[in-house]
Amino acid sequence: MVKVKIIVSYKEGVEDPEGLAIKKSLNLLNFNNVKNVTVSKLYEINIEGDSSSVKKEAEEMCDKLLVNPVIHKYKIEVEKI
Amino acid sequence: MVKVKIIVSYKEGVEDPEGLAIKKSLNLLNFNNVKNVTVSKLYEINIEGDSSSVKKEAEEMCDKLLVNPVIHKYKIEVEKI
Amino acid sequence: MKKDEIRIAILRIEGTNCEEESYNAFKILGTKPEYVHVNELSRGLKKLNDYQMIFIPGGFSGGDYVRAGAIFASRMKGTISMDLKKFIDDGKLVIGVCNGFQVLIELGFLPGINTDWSEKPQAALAPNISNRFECRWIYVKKEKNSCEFLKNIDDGKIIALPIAHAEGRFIFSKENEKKYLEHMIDNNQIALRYVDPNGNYEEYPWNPNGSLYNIAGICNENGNVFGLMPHPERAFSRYQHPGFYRNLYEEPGKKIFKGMVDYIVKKF
Amino acid sequence: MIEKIDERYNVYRIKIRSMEEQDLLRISDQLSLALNFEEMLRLRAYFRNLGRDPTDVELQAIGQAWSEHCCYKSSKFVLRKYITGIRAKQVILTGEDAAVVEFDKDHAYVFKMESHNHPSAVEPYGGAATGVGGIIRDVLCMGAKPIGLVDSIFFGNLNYPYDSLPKGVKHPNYIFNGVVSGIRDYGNRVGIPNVAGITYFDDRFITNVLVNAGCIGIAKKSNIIRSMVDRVGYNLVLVGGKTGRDGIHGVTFASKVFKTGENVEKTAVQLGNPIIKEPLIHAVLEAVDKKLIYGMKDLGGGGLSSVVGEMCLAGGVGAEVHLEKVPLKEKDMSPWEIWISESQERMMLAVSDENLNQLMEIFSLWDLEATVIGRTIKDEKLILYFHDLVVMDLDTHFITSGPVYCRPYVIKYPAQIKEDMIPPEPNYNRVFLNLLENPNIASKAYVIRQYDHEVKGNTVLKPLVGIIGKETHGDASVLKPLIDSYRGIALTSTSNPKLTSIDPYWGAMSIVDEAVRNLVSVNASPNSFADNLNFGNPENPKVMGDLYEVARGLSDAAKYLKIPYVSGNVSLYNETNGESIPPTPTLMGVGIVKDIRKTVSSDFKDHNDIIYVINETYQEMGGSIYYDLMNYRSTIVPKVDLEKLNKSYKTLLKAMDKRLIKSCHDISEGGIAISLAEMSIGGDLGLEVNVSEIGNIRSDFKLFSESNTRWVIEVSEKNERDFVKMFSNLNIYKIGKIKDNGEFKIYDGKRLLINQTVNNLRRHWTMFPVEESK
Ligand SMILES: Nc1ncnc2c1ncn2[C@@H]1O[C@H](COP(=O)(O)OP(=O)(O)O)[C@@H](O)[C@H]1O
Ligand SMILES: [Mg+2]
Repeated sequence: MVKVKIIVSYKEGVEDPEGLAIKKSLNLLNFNNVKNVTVSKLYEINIEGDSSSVKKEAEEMCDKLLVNPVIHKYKIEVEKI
Repeated sequence: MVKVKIIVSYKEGVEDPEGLAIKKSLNLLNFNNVKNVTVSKLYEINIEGDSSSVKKEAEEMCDKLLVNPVIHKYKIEVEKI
Repeated sequence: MKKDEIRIAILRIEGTNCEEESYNAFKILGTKPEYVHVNELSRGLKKLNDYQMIFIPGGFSGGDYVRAGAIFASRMKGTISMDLKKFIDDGKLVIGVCNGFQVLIELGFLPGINTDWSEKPQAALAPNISNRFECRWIYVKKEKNSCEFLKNIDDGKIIALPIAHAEGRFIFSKENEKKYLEHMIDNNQIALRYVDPNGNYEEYPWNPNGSLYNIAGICNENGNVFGLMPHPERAFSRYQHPGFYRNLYEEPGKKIFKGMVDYIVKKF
Repeated sequence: MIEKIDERYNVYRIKIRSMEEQDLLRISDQLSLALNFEEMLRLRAYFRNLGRDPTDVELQAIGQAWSEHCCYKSSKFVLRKYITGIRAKQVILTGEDAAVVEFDKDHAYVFKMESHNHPSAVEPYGGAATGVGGIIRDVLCMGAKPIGLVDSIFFGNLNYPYDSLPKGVKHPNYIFNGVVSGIRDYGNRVGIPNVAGITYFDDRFITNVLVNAGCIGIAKKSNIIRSMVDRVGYNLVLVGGKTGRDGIHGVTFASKVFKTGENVEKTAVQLGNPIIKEPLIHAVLEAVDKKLIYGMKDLGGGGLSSVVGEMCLAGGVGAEVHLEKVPLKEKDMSPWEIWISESQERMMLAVSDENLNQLMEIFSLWDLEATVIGRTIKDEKLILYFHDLVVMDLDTHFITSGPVYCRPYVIKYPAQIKEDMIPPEPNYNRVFLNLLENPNIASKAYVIRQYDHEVKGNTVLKPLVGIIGKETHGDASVLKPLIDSYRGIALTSTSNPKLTSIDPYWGAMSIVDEAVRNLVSVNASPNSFADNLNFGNPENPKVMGDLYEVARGLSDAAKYLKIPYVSGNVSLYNETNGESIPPTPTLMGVGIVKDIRKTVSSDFKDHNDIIYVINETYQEMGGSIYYDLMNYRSTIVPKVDLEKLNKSYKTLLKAMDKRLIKSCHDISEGGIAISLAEMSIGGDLGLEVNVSEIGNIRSDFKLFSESNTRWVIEVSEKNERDFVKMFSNLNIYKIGKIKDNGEFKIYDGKRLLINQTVNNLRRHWTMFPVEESK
């Protein structure tokens, strides 16, 4: 069994309304030195099998489901469990 | 300036419909060896100032805005930038 | 082709939830709409080829988890997208409303810049700038465009339609933005743009999601694939329009639906 | 005391027969049964008589069935006395999961409202979402198509200082956003329009948020399905989600008071899964249409235990259930956990052998699980197996024969009449603008727009009405449920904790009055109500006294008007550290619109039309937002004259039927001034009004009094004579005219009390909680 961690975030320059909203809320809560917030999604996927082909498979998952390359970038990490 | 990374995920035993829906979709896309999917949020927060009190501040942010301890667990990392 | 011979497939999977009103709209216009579950297509129980038009209704397909429309699109990628490509190449109509628009973008059938089917999405419908789901009536202006079936509405006409979505901000990647936008303008692919009541291209809330160039609805280069965020099926009868109790007799959605049907009657 | 029955399985025998009295309570605690001493004694006697000890499965089943939540042991008495007895000919069926009331010759509407307070206090997002999910199932399981949602939600003030929060309590801001997102995400995803509700702020809800969710559906009368099975040899088919450890002890949890800092059982919390529910609705309705389902009930509080027990009891049969067949989320669950789990998104169907295959095919198309887990039997017993082991064998009558208490109560007579006098001001511009910004008056667009209120395309009158981009509050929303008929359903929800806490009796009458007003405002005839009674700890006689008085008020009003309470729910123990919520009854009101083409909205329509106020305005400032804002007190709350209410609403409906009324808005929180403002905002039209005639009281009271049974209406000059004639037996007051100059002026005689522009009013009214308009 391996665990694949995929972090999907917005590309530089793509506006992230959730991040902006959270920044605003934090500032209103008197966290005045918060300058910037971004929000990403972290998918943790448990996959049966060995880790050799997993990275490629994860890329395919991003391609087919998890990512829209117009707005997203992603990072994959593989971990044996 | 420091960057605080906060990962908020569901506690063990809290069933997350999003994870379930993604697992189903991946299985239907023929990723048959996907056994489990969880989805967490990763907040990256840039804070002005030094890193000494930042961890405590981040905890307070979780407490006030980002986390409900009944269902969530979280992890904080601080990074100088 | 006679109206009552026109078969329209209203696609659905778990979470599509505007199929009933869309079905009713086509029914009232005298065609033969039919609910078609994606499972029925992938299990071979029904065939796309039997229909003249595919209508992908609004809703929250697959819960809209991951991204709006992503799960529905991925389900189609796995099974029927080749059939869909052929369907489009045959010149038949494919319409996506709201969630359906998101699906067509994710599938790469829209905007279809320099291609009929792009393997990767060329655009995105990103979260609304307000960071909220918004349900409200807005105005769109019909632009000069190549959708034959929008001819019932004059160019430059302003119509009111309702929107209800959390992810409707039409955008391109920064590096392609200028090029693609110009291409779409040159090819008359921009069908509807958000405006204020006077026809000005205004910001929020008139542009309810922050779309690039106030884009509300687009078609492919051939004009037979059409996607829009507003819901014409919720503006079909006079009594759905918020102006009815102010004695306005407007049925903007009906014009859009009727245009599709008239077009099929003429063409096939 | 406890011993394993069988090596292989996690099933225990509890030796209750030989237990000392002090051990009885300990075992109730240890197993989280939430049964009290007398109840445990009764159990011991029962099993002594039976000559054997119970299993843990049996005790858990009884604990669920006897909980406050399931058997209404504290409130049954009050409900029977006041609420459930009101008869009316339109009622088809009550006492099941949701009420069935006649809509037209062939159709019925089906509805209910239910509280989901305790779960929402612990986990606002999931608690509110599952509240919506649960109420949808209640309507669906009657065989009805859900067509509308209502949510009434109560919070502490959003500007409450963080430092004053009790330890472990989340800020109202967090709870508010969580609750609204939960309702939004669930409702929008299942695709049922959310068309009405209440958003209310008061610091007495800081530790105990209230979430009351309502749902209405439409069904052919011939498709109505009972929540029971009375035939032997029918399959019990469990459909929808899998069963997990989530939600275990939810009902006993809802029957306890909170202590802050207490570790909440995480298992009581769920997020809900709308993407199982959405296809479940399609599949169930298809099966209903094909007449494949004989009996149906949703799984809510108490899980399988409640659902199988209640379905059988109602039909006079028993059941055999095989717990190992239940599809599980976690493999190692014990039989008792399976039996009482409250996992969401499940329904129980009773299906004949003959129809079983066809039913299974429908569910398979939608990728939904459907499993036969048992069969009905002749003996009125519930027999549970876990593989080959019998883990429960009990009489259905005993399980469901929970105790009924007649708890002690004291009625708090409103302290002697006491009224502070606010010093008058030269004009009321400042007060007026402050009122417009008051969270209980200000625009709720921030909430309403996050809910899809138009999905399905049947929302004829939306919760926000008026010129596109300038919308104002409507009084009730109108749905057109049938494609080939202009008959409509109007929905509203009302509550007023400020009034009910000063005077529970008159406060309760007032919320009935408001429900009637709201429905009539849109040209709907009030047809039936659901009531939700949210109170503190019933073991406190004062709380019980409030409950009695509220019930009596609700009852007196409805009896006179002949509008029945057909469904509802009671939520008690809304108390933390001894701090109780104010008595908070909420109503969901349903009205019938004879012809939706004659629906009336609240936004002003035309320049120069005439503005009338219907009925008198009194000095009844107790519980008013004006007094609250100024921090003054009065115990004189608005009264209701039922005869006048009855007469006025019927006359108004007649006038609307003749199309004499161009717009109508009831007068409630904030008084006439606020009603006029809302009408101006939505029509983007000004006015010039003089309130000198409307009552013999101070100017500020004329503006801001919340006296009952009043409406503001717009008539054209052309129709004025007919209108006045029609209202000859009531007091009506011509107060002024609509103006298209954008100015908003209210005089009292020669005094100019308010001098504003419509744009400025809109700006203040939409400030909360974020700036909505441009
Ligand atoms: N939580 C909510 N969900 C849906 N609709 C809401 C909610 N809160 C308020 N509304 C709607 O906002 C409008 C104004 O509410 P309110 O001020 O309570 O009405 P009223 O003027 O009758 O007192 C109504 O149409 C009501 O249904
Ligand atoms: Mg009202």
